[in-house]
Order: sequence, then structure tokens, then C-alpha cells
Amino acid sequence: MTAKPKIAIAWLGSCGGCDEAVVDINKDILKVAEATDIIFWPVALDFKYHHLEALGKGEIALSIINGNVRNSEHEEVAKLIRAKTRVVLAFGACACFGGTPGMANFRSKEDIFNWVYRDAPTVVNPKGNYPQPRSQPNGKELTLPEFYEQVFALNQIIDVDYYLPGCPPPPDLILNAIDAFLEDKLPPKGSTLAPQKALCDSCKRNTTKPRNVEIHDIKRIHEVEASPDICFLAQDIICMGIATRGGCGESCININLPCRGCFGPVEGVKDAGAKYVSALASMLEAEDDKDLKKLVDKIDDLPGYLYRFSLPSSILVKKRK
Amino acid sequence: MAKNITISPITRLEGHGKIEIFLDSKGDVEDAYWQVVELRGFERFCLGRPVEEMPRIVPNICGVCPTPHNMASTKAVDDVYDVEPTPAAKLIRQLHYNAFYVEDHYIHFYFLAAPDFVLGSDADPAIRNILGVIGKVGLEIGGKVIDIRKRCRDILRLISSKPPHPEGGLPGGVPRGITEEERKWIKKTADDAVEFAQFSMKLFKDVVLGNKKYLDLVLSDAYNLKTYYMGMVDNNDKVDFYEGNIKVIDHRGKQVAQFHPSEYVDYIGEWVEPWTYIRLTHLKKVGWSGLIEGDGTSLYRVGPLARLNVADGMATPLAQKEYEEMFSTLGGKPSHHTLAYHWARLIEALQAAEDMQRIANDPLLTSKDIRNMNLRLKKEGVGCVEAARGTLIHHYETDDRGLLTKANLIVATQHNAAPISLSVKKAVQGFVKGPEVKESMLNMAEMAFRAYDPCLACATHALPGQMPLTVNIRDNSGNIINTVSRP
Amino acid sequence: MWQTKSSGEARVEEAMKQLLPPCQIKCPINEDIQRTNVLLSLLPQNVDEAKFGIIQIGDYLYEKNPFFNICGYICGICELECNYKAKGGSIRRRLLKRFLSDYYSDYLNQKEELSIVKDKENVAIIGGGPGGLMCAYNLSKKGYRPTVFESSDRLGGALWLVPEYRLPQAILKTTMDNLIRLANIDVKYNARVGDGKLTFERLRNDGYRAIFVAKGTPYPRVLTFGTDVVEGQNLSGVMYGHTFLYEMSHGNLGPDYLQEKRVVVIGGGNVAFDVARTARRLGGDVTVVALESEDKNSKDAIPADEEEVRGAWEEDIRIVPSRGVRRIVGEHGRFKSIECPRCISVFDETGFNPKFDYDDLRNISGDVLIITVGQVPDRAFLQKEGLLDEKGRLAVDPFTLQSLRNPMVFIGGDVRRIGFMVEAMREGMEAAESIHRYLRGLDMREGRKRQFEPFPIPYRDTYKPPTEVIWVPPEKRRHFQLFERGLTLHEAIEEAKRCVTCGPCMSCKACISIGFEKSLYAVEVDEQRCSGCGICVYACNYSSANLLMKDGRLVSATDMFRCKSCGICVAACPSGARTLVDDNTHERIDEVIASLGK
Amino acid sequence: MAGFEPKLVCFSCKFGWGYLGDEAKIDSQVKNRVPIICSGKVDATHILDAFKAGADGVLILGCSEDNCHYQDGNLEAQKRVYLLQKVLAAYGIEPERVKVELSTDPEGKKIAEAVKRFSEAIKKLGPLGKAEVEVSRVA
Repeated sequence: MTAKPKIAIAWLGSCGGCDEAVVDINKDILKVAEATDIIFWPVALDFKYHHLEALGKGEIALSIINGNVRNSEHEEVAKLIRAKTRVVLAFGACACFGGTPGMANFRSKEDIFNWVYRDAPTVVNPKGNYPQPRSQPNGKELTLPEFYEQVFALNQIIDVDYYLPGCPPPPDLILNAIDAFLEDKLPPKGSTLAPQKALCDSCKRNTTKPRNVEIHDIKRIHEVEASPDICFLAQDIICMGIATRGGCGESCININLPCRGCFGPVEGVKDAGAKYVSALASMLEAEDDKDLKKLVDKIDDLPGYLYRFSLPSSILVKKRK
Repeated sequence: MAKNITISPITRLEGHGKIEIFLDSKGDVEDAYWQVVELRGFERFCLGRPVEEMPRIVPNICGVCPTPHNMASTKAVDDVYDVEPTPAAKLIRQLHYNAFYVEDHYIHFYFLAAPDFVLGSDADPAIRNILGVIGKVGLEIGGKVIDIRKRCRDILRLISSKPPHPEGGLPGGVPRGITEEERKWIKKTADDAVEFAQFSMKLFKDVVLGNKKYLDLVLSDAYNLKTYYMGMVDNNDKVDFYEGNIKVIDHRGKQVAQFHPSEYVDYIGEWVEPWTYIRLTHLKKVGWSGLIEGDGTSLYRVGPLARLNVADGMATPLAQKEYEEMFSTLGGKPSHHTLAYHWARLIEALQAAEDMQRIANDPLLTSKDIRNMNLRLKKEGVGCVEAARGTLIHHYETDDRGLLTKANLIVATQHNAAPISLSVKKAVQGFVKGPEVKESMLNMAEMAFRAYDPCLACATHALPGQMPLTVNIRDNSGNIINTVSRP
Repeated sequence: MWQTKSSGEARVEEAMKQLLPPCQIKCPINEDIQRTNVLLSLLPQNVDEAKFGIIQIGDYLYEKNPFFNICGYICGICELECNYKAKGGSIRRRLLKRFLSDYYSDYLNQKEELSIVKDKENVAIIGGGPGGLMCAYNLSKKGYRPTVFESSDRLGGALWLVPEYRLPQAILKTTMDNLIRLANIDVKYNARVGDGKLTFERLRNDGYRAIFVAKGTPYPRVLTFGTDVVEGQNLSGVMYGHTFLYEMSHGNLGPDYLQEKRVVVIGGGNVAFDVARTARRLGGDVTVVALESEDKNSKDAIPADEEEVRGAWEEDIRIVPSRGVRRIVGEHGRFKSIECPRCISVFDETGFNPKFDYDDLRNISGDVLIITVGQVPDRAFLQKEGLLDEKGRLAVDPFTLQSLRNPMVFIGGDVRRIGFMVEAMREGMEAAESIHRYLRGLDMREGRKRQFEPFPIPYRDTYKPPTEVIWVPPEKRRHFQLFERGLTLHEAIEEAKRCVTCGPCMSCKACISIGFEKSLYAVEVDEQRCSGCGICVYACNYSSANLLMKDGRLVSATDMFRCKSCGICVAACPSGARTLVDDNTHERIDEVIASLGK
Repeated sequence: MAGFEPKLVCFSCKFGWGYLGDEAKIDSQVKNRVPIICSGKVDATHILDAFKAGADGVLILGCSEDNCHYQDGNLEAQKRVYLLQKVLAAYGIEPERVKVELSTDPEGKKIAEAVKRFSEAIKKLGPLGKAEVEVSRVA
């Protein structure tokens, strides 16, 4: 029996990119493998769910869970793991805030099903079949998990101890988190294991910002050949960096694309979208009310920018019926 | 005894894909279903988004093969804005794409396929993994795999931000160019990739083809499935991952269709079944004929073997040689041997590496002319690439502000979903006799679908790469009489 | 209705160093212009309801400036530096104060006397003009017993020389009468210190422990050309503007005094124009001959206010610029004409040193000549009391106003340097402070010097045009009624609303004095959260939020001198890094939101 | 929508609204009023919080144009609300449920009317739909 701490790496409603990200810490993964006992990691290693079930309460020292909760199966897995785990780390934007698939909260389950199984141009569905939790193709009973009305962030389903945002989280922060765990240097429960400040703090374009940014016209990324040095806002391009937690290493800024907010709100802010609205307002410049309305109308799909990664954890959570 | 085995929450919990096997009264396999249990609905919640943002959103469909989604989306947006990327931009995209192919194909081969062949399908699951492979053929291989993956992903990072979530790609080009400084190390990576590709090729031949037992397995009927094949070819009818026409042949090798991706709606249908969240693609013109093979089937397969089956050859010299050798060994085209997907995958990886080399040496690569700003919103566009696992199609429609009003996505694992179900059924029929099932038999069954490298993340969003799997074996009254699980 | 308090939190403390709006810096007594503008802007539109507030504002101003209602007629110095000048026109502060005056002057008669314990020394103040009275007022408030020795039979000094069409004598009289009543100031009229036995010696013996000399400039300056006195100033028909206005103020000149007369006025200052416009109203056909140029932008420009020149011009007064007067020609002992060479330059590096072109001579003839080239102090008196130095200049410390010859004597106002009324008031204030320090044995200088920094105009989308000032049409101005219409309540509120409150809150605190806010909340920046994104900088209209480089990273900071605690940056900060210390608004919001659930 | 009494939150600028009136009297007429020194101090977060807590509408009373004591706080509020309205629409919340009214009313006589008018408009829209759905508990 090993004295090494047991670790589980699990996914729920996830694209697998978070697991790729763990693999991307490359050789350091071996270091982790040495220091810990990875008992559960579907993407890389053999495992048995019933092994998991067989474990005692809180026997797993650390569970790294990525993905959001979209169906009954996700919920069950999440709750099972929580029961067996001492420290749960919500890993990646989906687990922390709901992630891009969380944008589905702007739509209903029905709306999604109708398109996917009925209206999409390539669908051939004369029988009007929709996937069912229970079905009997030629008499054989088959079951499927139940698809929920909305996407949930992990902490809306189970108690979460720590957060590591990003789509996916970058290698250096992953290592820091694991080291902090191994060296028993974890901050207070509920902490986010990433810098507290917004992206601007570390963005090299921040110092090139003019003293006063006035936005008279909103440009979309395909409309301009953006300068690789100047703050995107100063180029009239929506960049979520001012309201987004830093720590990503400006990976998008470095390829000359504006931030879309995968690190979620900064420390102490509950809804980055709302704060962004208040901030953006003070940059908009218009002659009169009419021009102002025009300018605002020119901002296409503002909600899609504000909540690209965090709709389920936003103040208003989802579309009203 | 058997009768009182019931469905416990645990077994229902297992995995995101599962196989249900039904035995007849004699205890032989009567029926088998491979189920996909998830859905995300990207096609829906992306509506209203500015279309040029799509290449930044769709990579979340799959974190294992995000690059093809990013690329297909970028090409669809090109089409929506009726614009061609500048030559330099196209090179950068292709470099990006080939680098992805190399690392993705090798991850699959070494992490998922090799264990079965290097260690044997009947080896203890505890060692039947990459670590076992390393133990058998030597540590430096593990090092090499990790190294080549890392360096290919460095190229991805340079061009498109985070490898698991590429963000690059703008209508008519790319947001960032390549410098001469960067070309230096890109070139080195490309050279080493070609070398590694040849090495892997040799390893495969030594371990698999050199081993009669495996070769028989590859050629056995249990791993043989007669379907149509679909894949993209260039103007010379050679395999092309980035662009070209979609070609379809029947199981006898006869071309039944060749069409521009934008016409996919006329050729591809998606059938809906209540027992799976995945839509089962088939040839529309043939019409859904259920889960059957051979004459009368409407099913087609995609991915490495399919691509090589439909194409007249490879686009690069070294790969071409391997192509010829493979088909002569398998006894001509098309080949229906499911396990040959692994071989085809290695040949494709070689072509991708060779192509990286070509691009790395192209003077145009470092041109500053990376954006074609001559955009004209035509409000509809289709983008198609060959993803590692098969043909990938993104189809968008927008309003006159370029906001998405319609999105239709057809992804590789969807094409293969029905064939996988069939392959699995055949495999279990071949190896599973009666209620007593050995783990090794089960693995034989699993090898059938693992060959496709089915990425459920793509298909539904659920899981990447290898799937944890439950197999429930039920008697003719539907009671579970045995449940065997493996990831 | 709000009630302004000038106590506690709401008091504007006289900080050693402070930023002020430019208008308050320009004002010699640094009146709380911004604060009272804000209070004005919050008056009810209904006169009866507004009165209460108007009186409150008046009382507040009166504390510092018992002459503010007079300033409302004749002093607009602050408007010269108003930031709004460049944005369409200065805030019409003078008219705002005149508006207050319209109500406050009547109220003065009911105003209760200041309750002061007068337990300190007697102080003699020589001269009952603005300087002397300001000194007396401030000494009174400090508990001294001032006695004003006024040579004439009325208080106000040179203010009486301001023609009635600009400053009604009634206003002047009420102000003076009530001032001595309220501050309980002892006045001795017709008491010419320096005449006969009434000397400093005598004052000292009578128990006066300090003396403030504010005798002003009782005598006109005689006309000189180069170094020589111009001949013929004794001809009949020749008089001095100073005398003319003095007689006028005593009602000794009938309405037709100059009927059919051609009047020539020599001088280019405000007084010369008062003289000219008064002469015009007495029926004269008036010509002003000024040494200075008509070019407003020239260094040699006519010194009188533009409004004065414009007024004169409207009233058909001829203005002959750039002419010196070399000779006064008489005939049969009567004034006939003056001989005027063209002045080509007035000032040079040495100062006042006019140059003339003698080939360009012009004779201007008339019936009456009024010389208005300035006034001079009573040098004989100063001489006799030994207040002059060997070179014959006043020996006085310009900062403390203490005589260098006689420590118990302090000198200020026009007698020291001719200036505006409010400048004399300032000297009265300073003298009072000096006398207090002198008699209490305190350091004469410590902590008195103040540096003021001007303040830029806040940013806003649109700036508003000033309220139009309405003058009675020229043809209807042939009388001594006010020719300028005051502001209505509505106009006053609108004009006050224009004020963009350039100054920092700590020199205003209007919002606190009327209970809008509990205090001036400091904006606190949490540097653990601030990313230096700069949104606060764009949001702030007062250049209060700014970015600093701290070990390679930008963080924002707030300049509390400039901050208005409006909270706009707090709402705008996308990192929630900014908070208003002690502000409980968010608690109120949380309360309300919590109550919704119920 | 018979008997539906909308729950409203009202922010009112102290420099523009009711500073001459009787605070207590105004509060007795208008529930859930937050007097605020400048409408520019209202953060979009406050408005979303109000909706989450069950408000059917949010009304912001700011100074009349060009009369903001803090230069342009009222326009700031206006801008925020225009932006926020686009966001609310995506949540299925009618943009009309948040409104900025720029005017001056020293006596605070118009506050009650303004709220009344707003309340009528909200009544037509009906109550705000609920958001959260219960996660189905699995046996």
C-alpha cells in the first residue's frame, strides 16, 4: 500500500482539451506520476469506475475535474468523485464557469434538439426520432443519460475547493497548482490558483496605450489589420482583457488576436460581463444620443463576447423562459 | 445466478460510450449496439455569433483534434467572405495543419494502438499502455514520441495560441506571420519529424508485419467490413488533408461520386436513432438501409484507410512508396481490413511530415503579406478538411452583418459511428461465444473500434481519444448476465 | 429644503497648500466662489421658497466678506480667470452676487449682531474705506475693540466716488451702517488724524495699542508732461475727476450741470470713464483723451475695463486714444483747448516712460476740462508721522504691512498701493491678522504664506453659453439709475449650474454642507487587484485618476485634491479595484435588493 | 396579468431629484429607492443583481442632459444602460425593463409619477420569468 497521495483526473462535459493540457506539461507529468498515485485518468490510463466506487469517503487526496455539467451522468460522476475526495480542483473554463458550451444557456434544450435531430439540412428522420433516456430498438432495452435544460458550472452541482481557469489552463499554472498541493502550500479554500489581476497587468500592449482611449466606432477582428503592438481597445477592437483574469501568458495577444475571456472574472468580481459593460461605457464617445445608440447597435453580439466562457456562472445564469 | 445481476448506478455511470451485447437463447451474439451518450449543440448556441469568431469557438468541440475544427471553420469563413487566403497565409495554415497531423497520428499510434501490437492484445491491461510499450521497445522511443509531440505543438502554439484550443485563422489569412528566426527551428522540427516518421514506419513493419499472428489478425474476417469509403483528394487524385474534392468509392473500388464540399448536402444524410445522441451519416442517394455491410449498405467509412482507399496515391514521394507497399501486402484496393487503419495512419503521418519540410523551405513562408482584406460578405460558406479521423465539414450561413444564422457540422466520428457499431458486432460475434467472456476477448472487440480512433468529443463533444467502455452482456430477455468494463 | 451648515465636516479649512479653482485664486480674499455657486444652483425656482436659501448663502459669504453685496455691483475680478472664459464666457459671478445682494441687502437690517466677547486691546483704524473697515471687522471678530477715524461724515471712502448708475448709494449706505452695527465697530466721523492734536502720540496715550493706516488717496494727481507740471490747471473750467465725482456723490451737481458743454476728460483708467459717463449724464458732450492705445491687446492698451469703454462708446462719448497733453491753452483765464502730441509708446523696459511724435499734434478744444490721471496719498501726514524712508517712500513690510519705522503702526490699502476695492479689503484682512499677531506676541510671518495651484477645467461633452447680460439701451441711460439689469432667480440658478466646479471638493464641500454626502469619500485603489488598464483614467472627468509605473507594472492612483468622490471610476473599474472609503451607498443597494426577495 | 404589482428598484440622483423635497414623504410613495450622488455611480452589476433578486424592472433617474454636477455621469449611466439592454435581450429580458430618465425634479414631486409610469409599462410586460431549473436528482 503506497503512502503517496491518490489523485484522480476526471472529465465531465468537456472537450478533452484540459486533459491534453495536462499531458502538455510534458516530462513533468512523470514527476507528478512519481510523487502521486494517479488512480483514475480516463484519457491516459486504464481505470475502473467501480474501483472509484470501492474507495472510502475522502480517500482521494485530490480530484482534478474538467468539463461542465450538462447531463445526469455528469452530475452522478461529479457527486461520486466529490464523495471520495478531500480536495476538488475545478480545472479549466468549463468546470470553473461553464465554458463555451455554456453559451447554450442562451437557448433551450428543445431548441437544440429540434435543430440537431429535425431541422439540420442533412438530417434524415422520417420517424421523428429523438434520443430518449430509455428506448427499445427491436425489443432491446437501451438507456441514455438525461440531457439537462441548461449547462452548470461545477460549483453549482458540488462543493469546489479550488479553481484553475483557462481554456485550457496553461502548463505553468498547472504545475504551480500541483506543486502547491504536493508541498501542502494551497491557499485558503475557494481560491483561484492564478494571478488576481486582469490581463492588462502583464499585457505588453498596456504600456503603449494612449492616456485616453475613446471609442467612436467598433471594429471586428476581420475588418482591420490590427497593429501587433497597440492595445486592441485603442484600435476600437473589443478585447476582454481589462475584465479577464491574467495568467494565460497572453497567448492570444501574442498571435495578434484580442482576449475573449477564458480566464473568467478577476478576483472579487462575480460577473465580468457586467463590469465590462460599465467599463466599456466610459470609453464610448458619441456626439449625441442618436449617435450613441448607433454606436452601441454597431457592437454585434455583445453578449457573445461578454459571456463566451462564463454564461452559466454569470449573475443571470441563463435565458428566461 | 446470472438472472439477478441488475443495473447498478455504477455500471450506468461508466464511460461516455457503451456497448450493449444481446445474446440469443443459444448464448450467441444476436445483436450489439455502440452508443454515444452525449450532445452539446454547438450548431445551436453559435447562432448570433460574428462568423469570424467561429474559428475561435469551434475548437471547443474537441480538445484532442481542435485544429481541424479551427481550420474547417476558418475555411468556411473564407467562403462566407468570398475570399482566398494569401499564398503566405495558406502556407502558414498548412504548416499548422501538418504539424497537428504528425503529433495527433503518433499519439494515437503509440498511446492507443501500439500497446495491442507491441505487447499483444491478450497482455495484462495493467501493462497494456504506453508505459508498457516503452518498457518493451526501450525508453528512448517514449522520449522521442514526447519530444516530437512537444515540438510540433510548439509550432501550433506559435501560429495559433494554445494547442488544445487554437485561436488563429481570419477570413483571407492568418493574424500573425512567421519570421526568419522562427523558420530556423521550424525547419529543424520538420526534418526530425520526417526522420521519426520513417523510424515509426519501420517499427510497425518489424513488430506487426514481422509477426504472422498479428498479420493474420489484421487480415481476419472479424476485422473486415465492406462499406463505401469517403475522403478528400487533390487535383491529381492524391491524398490531401487541407483542400480538394470529396471522393466516394463503393466496396469494390468503383468511384460513385466526386463532389465539391459545398455540395455535401446532396450526398450525405444523417439518420437519427433514439438509442444514441450521435446522428448516423449515410449516403443520401442510396438511402438509409440500417446497420448492414456489403451490397445494399448505405454506410461509408472515413479516416486514414478510407482516404488511402479513395485516393490514387500519396502527395509526397516517401509516403507514396509506403502506400504502394501497403496495398500490395493487403491484396489490392480497396482494403476493408479495419486494423489497416493503423498502417494507413502511419503513412499519412509521413506525408504530413514531408509536407512540413516542403513548407519550411518555401521562401514565401516568411512573407508579411498574410491578410487578404478584399472581403465580400456572401452570407454562406462551407469549409471542409480531412481531420485526422476523417472528413470534417463546417457549413455556415449569416445575416448581412455576418452574424451566424445557421450552422451545420458533420464530423469524422459521425461518419464512422454506424460502421463502428457494425465492426464491434462482427468482432464480438467472432470472439465472444456464450456468457463467459474473458477480458482479452473483450479487448479484441474493443480493438475493432479503437482502430477508428473514434473521437466522441468531436461527434458529440463527449470524450477524446480512447473511450472508457462498458460492455453489458444480456440474455435474450434483456437481463444483464455479465458486465465487463475496460477504459 | 436643504440647510447649509458651515460647521464641522462642512467647514472649508484654510489648508496651507491647496488647489483652488482659478476664480478663487484670482479673488484677493479667495472667496468660496465654487461652493456658493453650487448652493445657488440648488435653489428652488420659486422666489418665496428660495429666499431662505439665499439668506443662508449670504450669511455664509458675509462671514468672510461683509462687502459681498457691493462686490456684486462693482467687482468681477474672479471672472477674469474663470476657466469657462475659454469655453464661451466666464461664469457671471459678479451678477450672481448682485442677485444675492438684491435680497440680502434688505435682510441686512434684520440680521442679528455677531455675538463677540470684546476683551482685547483697542486698535485705531485711520480711514473708513473698504481696507479700514475690513480690518476693523476682522479685529472685531477676534475680540479687539477697533475705532475707525473717518475724516469725512460717511463710511465707504472711495466707494462713494463710484457713480450711482453702477452702485446705488442706498446699497453702499446699508452695507456700511449694518457692518458697524453687526460687528459693533466704534466710528469717529470728521476725525482727521494728522490734523492738530490728533496724532499717533495722542492715540497711543488714549490707549490704542495698534494703528492701521488706511487713509487711501484723498488728493488728485496733477497733470504732468515729462517731468514738468503742465501749465493752466488753475484756469477756470479746469477740474479734477476725483473732485468732480466727490461733489457728484454729495449731490452738489445739478442734472443740467454740464448741459450744452463740451467736456474734455483726460485719462484712460476706470475712474476717467466714470467721470466721462457721469459728465455725459449731466448733459455734457464728452471727449476722453487717453495716453494709451485703443488696441486692447497692446501693452499700452487703455487700462479701463472693456465694459467701461464699451459703455462710454455706446453713450456717444468720443474716445481719442494715444494722445498726451503737452499744454492747456486758456483764453481770458478760461480753459480753451489742449495740445496733444501723438503718443507712440507708453511703457518701455524702465516702466512708464511715454514717447511722443511732436510732428503729429492735435488740438482739442472744449468748455470744461476734467483731469483724471490718478490720485495721491496724504504725503504730508505720512511725513509728519515719520512713516516714509529717506527716499520718501513708505517704509512698510509689504507682507505683514507693518511699518518699518513704528512697530505699532500698520499701513494698507490705496495709501500703500492703488488697487481695486477687494485688494484694499485683502490688505485690511492681512493688517488685522498682523495686528493680532503683533499684540499677542506671535510670529508675524509663520504659516501665512499660501501657495495656490490653479485647477484645469473638467472635461465634459458640452459647455453652456453664459446668461445674457441686459443693459438699458444707451438712449435710455441719461440718468443715474442702474443701467444693468440684475439676474432673475431662474437666470441665477441656470448661471450657477454652468459652473463646472473646477476646484477640489476639500475647498468646497457644498454637498456635505447640505447633507448630500457624509464626507468626502477617499477613493482607495487596491493594488493587489488594479491591473493598470486605465479605464478609471478615461472615466474620470477631473484628471484625478491616473496611472503610475510601479516596478515595471502600471497601477492606478487617485489625486484626492482633484477627486470629487463621484464614484464613476468605482463603477467603471472592471477589476473592482476601486472603492469609496466610508461610502455606504452599496449597503443601501444591497438592502433594497435583499428586500425584493420578501 | 391581473393583480400583478411589479417589483421595481429606483436609483435617483441626489443633485437632480428630490433634494428640496421631504425625503420621508418621497420614500413613503416610492419603495426601493436608492438616492445616489450621481447616476454615473450605478454599476451594471447592481442592475443585474436586482433582476436576479426578482426585480421586474430597474429605473434610473439622472440629471437632465448637460446638468450633471459631475459633468457627464448621467450620460455614463445612459451608455451603460444602452449596452446592458443588448445583454438583457440575450437573457430573454425585455430591454424596456431597465430605463434611464434624465430630468430635474428638485422637489421630488415627479419621482412617484415616474415610477408609476414605469410600473405601468412593466405591468404590460408581466412578471420577469425565472431562470434556474432544478437539477434532476438521480436515484
